[in-house]
Amino acid sequence: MTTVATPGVSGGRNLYVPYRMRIAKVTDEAPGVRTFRLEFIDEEEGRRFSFKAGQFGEYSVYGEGESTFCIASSPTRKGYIECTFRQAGRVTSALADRDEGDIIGFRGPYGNTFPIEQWEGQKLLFIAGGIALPPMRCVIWNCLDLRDKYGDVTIIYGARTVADLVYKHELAEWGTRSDVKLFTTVDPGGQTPEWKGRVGFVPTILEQVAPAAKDTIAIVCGPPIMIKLTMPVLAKLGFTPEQIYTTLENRMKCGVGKCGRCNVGKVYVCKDGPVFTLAQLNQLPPEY
Amino acid sequence: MSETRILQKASLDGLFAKLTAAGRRIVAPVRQSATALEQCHAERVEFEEVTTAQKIAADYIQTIRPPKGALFPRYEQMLRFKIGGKEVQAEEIKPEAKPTVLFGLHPCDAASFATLKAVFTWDSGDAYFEPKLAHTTVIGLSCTKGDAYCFCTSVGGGPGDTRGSDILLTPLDATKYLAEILTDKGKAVVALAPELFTPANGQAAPALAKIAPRFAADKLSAKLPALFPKGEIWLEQSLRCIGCGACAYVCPTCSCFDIQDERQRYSGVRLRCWDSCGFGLFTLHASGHNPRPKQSERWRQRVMHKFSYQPERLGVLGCVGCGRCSRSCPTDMNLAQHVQSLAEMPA
Amino acid sequence: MEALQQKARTLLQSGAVKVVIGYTAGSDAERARALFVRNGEQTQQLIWDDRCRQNLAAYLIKPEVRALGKPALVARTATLRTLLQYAVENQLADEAVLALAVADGQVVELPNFAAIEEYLAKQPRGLTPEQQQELAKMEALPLEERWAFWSAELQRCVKCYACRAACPLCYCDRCIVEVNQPQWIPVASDPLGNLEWNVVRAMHLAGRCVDCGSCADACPEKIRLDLLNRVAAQEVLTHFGAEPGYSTRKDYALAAYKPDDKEEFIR
Amino acid sequence: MAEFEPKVIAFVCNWCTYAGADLTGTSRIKYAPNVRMVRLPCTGRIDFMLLLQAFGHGADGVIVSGCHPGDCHYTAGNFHARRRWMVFRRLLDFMGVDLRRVIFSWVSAAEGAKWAELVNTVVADVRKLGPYEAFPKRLAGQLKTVEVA
Repeated sequence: MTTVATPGVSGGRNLYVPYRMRIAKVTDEAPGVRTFRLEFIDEEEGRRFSFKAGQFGEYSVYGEGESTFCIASSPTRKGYIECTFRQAGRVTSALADRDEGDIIGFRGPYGNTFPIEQWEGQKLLFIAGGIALPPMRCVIWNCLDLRDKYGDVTIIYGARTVADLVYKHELAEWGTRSDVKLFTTVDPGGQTPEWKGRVGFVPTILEQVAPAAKDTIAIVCGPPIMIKLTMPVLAKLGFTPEQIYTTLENRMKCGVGKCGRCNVGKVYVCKDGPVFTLAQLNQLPPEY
Repeated sequence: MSETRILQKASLDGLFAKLTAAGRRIVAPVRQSATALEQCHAERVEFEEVTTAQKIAADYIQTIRPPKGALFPRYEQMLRFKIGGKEVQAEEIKPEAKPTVLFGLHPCDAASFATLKAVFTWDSGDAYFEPKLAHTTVIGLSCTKGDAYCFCTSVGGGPGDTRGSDILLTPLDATKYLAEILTDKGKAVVALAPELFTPANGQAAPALAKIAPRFAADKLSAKLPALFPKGEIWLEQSLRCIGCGACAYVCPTCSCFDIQDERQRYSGVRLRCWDSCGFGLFTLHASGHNPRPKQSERWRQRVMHKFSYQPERLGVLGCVGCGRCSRSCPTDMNLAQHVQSLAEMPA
Repeated sequence: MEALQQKARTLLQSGAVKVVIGYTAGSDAERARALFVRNGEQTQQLIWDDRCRQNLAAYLIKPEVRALGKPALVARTATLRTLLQYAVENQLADEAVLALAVADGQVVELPNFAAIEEYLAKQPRGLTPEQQQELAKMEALPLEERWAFWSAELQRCVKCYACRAACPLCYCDRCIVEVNQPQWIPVASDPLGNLEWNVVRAMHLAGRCVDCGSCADACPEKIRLDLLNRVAAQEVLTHFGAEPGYSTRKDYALAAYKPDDKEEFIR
Repeated sequence: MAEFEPKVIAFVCNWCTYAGADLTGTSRIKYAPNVRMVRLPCTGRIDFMLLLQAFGHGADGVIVSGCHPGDCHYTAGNFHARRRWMVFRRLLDFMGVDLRRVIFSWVSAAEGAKWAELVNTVVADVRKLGPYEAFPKRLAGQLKTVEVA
């Protein structure tokens, strides 16, 4: 776990002042879940901006507040960033009211990154549940855009119902690619008559797919209960805690290690995370 | 090495006049006058802007609110918005950083600025905190008395501790102070009125307050991680805690904050304001999940943050032993007692 | 004091209760603090004197305290009134708490709401002469001076919500200040936010407040919040004849009305 | 300087006062244009917080009006409201809020003339009182320096 210096504070820039972003595209992903494509209004700011897979930011609706999400697009796709959010509180409800062409704020990128350079030559196993695909989508596309650097890519993604699956077009694309093994699943009872994917909880499907642990990195994102039940399956398949990566999603206000609410023990999720290996998480108190 | 001088108490007005003439405001502890309902106020001393020494509470033990507001106000506007259809403008609000002399801070309060500085500058700067710190000069005042709640000597401080002060005044007798000029900011103050600071020749050591040490903070810091999993200790200590934010709001080093927007139809502001880890909502996720759902976990977070996490991550203790939290706690949660009992527990 | 300690010992030994919530000596000579007695040894720390002001009924809604098992609660008059008000508001089952009232060195066991009602019926009611004078003194001030007084008082409010946490009747899962769609009350402790918070607190307690004074005791800034509650309670008593906490009748004055309620201000 | 024009917010119930104000208009009775009406289902729904919000947003006076006692569309909403107003007024008065700026009334759907007269009187009274500068405003600005420490 390496703490990264916060960019965007040098040169006298007040880090609490967001970049002005224009919503270039709105995609409805699932009930209550939307994706925004955001473009920098100040092109110079956009050119200077860079981030890596796994980082997050503070998105703001002026007058309503800020909310924390990962950057869901890949750093290999230049000129924009994307975020995917579920409408839940005051800020996300206000975000959901915005349309294409509207201006919102963004500050970041904050936090550490998935060490994808270290993973080169390895096989990748992505396991995600529900609304936790967005942080993983960033790293999936990042690795797929550098496809020849990695071995087999396996994606296991589940949601409660067919409607709740996000990024349906991309799932379709991954499903047709010969260099990606995709397994989509929905919880029992969540399937429709047309559903061609699997039915069952993510840990069960993982057990059925049973990917080999050798030379493989597992990246797991999902609700706490899914993570809790997935970890033992991975252990059974032979994955060591060092081979397993996940992200923590604690409540944050500042994003830069000052406001004091995202810490897990002595670790600030905003500075030392959000990306952790299971080995690192095992060292932390269970307060997340 | 610091330089020592003598400053007559009668010279304070002269010093204040020079400071004011140099464009500095002076903030000092002032005993509050009784109001329409006299019995409502026991002795209250608060920091206030003053122009003369007359109103200053000479021998106060502690104010209710800490001086942290001078650097980190209880609310502070950060951005201003103009909202009109698709055209939304955000404009930065520059903090008011008026050259200020904080006069008469006790050594614990002066030391608290080091903790605040560590939090606000440990990794990246803070455009609202740093300008104020740069414009603030601290003239500390050693303590000649303390009370049962004071425990500065357990957390690396003391009634005559110089940390955080630019000048530290120690009462020698009823008429004069020993002035230790500690920093360049202190020297700048002396330079405004050099004639008031006379040479100190072999003055007797002043009598300071006696504050007996109750625990060793460094040993406690080393031990706390091992106590973390023992949930029953934290539960037992926090049974009477009612989860209000009083301790955090009166704490000179508590710096957790919330960022909130306020708006009217076509305008708005973004502000940050004090918050407390004792509140259940502090860490509540949008999903309803809460990493610290119980009050005992929040109490543990408070103690661990001050005595374990901050020393380890920032190199400073999150407590200066001023005792405000314990004086103000509605349920008499006495931090020093609790922490002392943790220190005395077998590891 | 000895009678109380003895009673606590007997209750715990017999298993009639699992915890006795009472008071013990606090950090200094003027303070008492809550004590959760779970064994005979701890009973010696129980005290009963004028320092014992905190309304301990507030702990009955704290999950960690609930988890300890059936409590006996050392209660002063306002605490007993709280228990009856809990009954009115469906927050407490009958016989879920054994109240212990201390009078003239004797401990009176009040095992149910009926016993509390009966006990309270014999206690003096209403404001003390000092409390009446306080209100009268404030109301005699000119409007501008009242405004100046309260503006200065509320200016000091830091919104730590100690008043809310200390109040046994502020038990909402989600308080109005935490409702943010829309944000009714500014989160920051600015002048408007402070005014709105303190008015809303007093209004939401009007007709329910049992005048325990815990809000004002809890306030780190020593703002006289109890006066706001008291003046609202006076209005409720004078015009609606209601005094909360003396019976289990569900008669919350602000959820009731009489067609002939008297007022002189509606045009 | 232009003469002070009071801003008065009127919270009215849908069934009586709003209809009454409608009648004022259809009867072509002229009244002060300083009033902004907010229509709610019933006076029983008019939370006291709305009144504070109005002042916080810059109102100089507030009118709350609904059906006469006994005429409530929902049977008893106005009776409940009346009790709350009584307590609320006492509390505000105790705190020094100027009650001459908070006016309660019953105006039925037939009382178009009464509505006009009420508004005219209130606007004239508030005009005499001047702007309500003492009441704290939303987004009012930073802490003053003396409050900082």
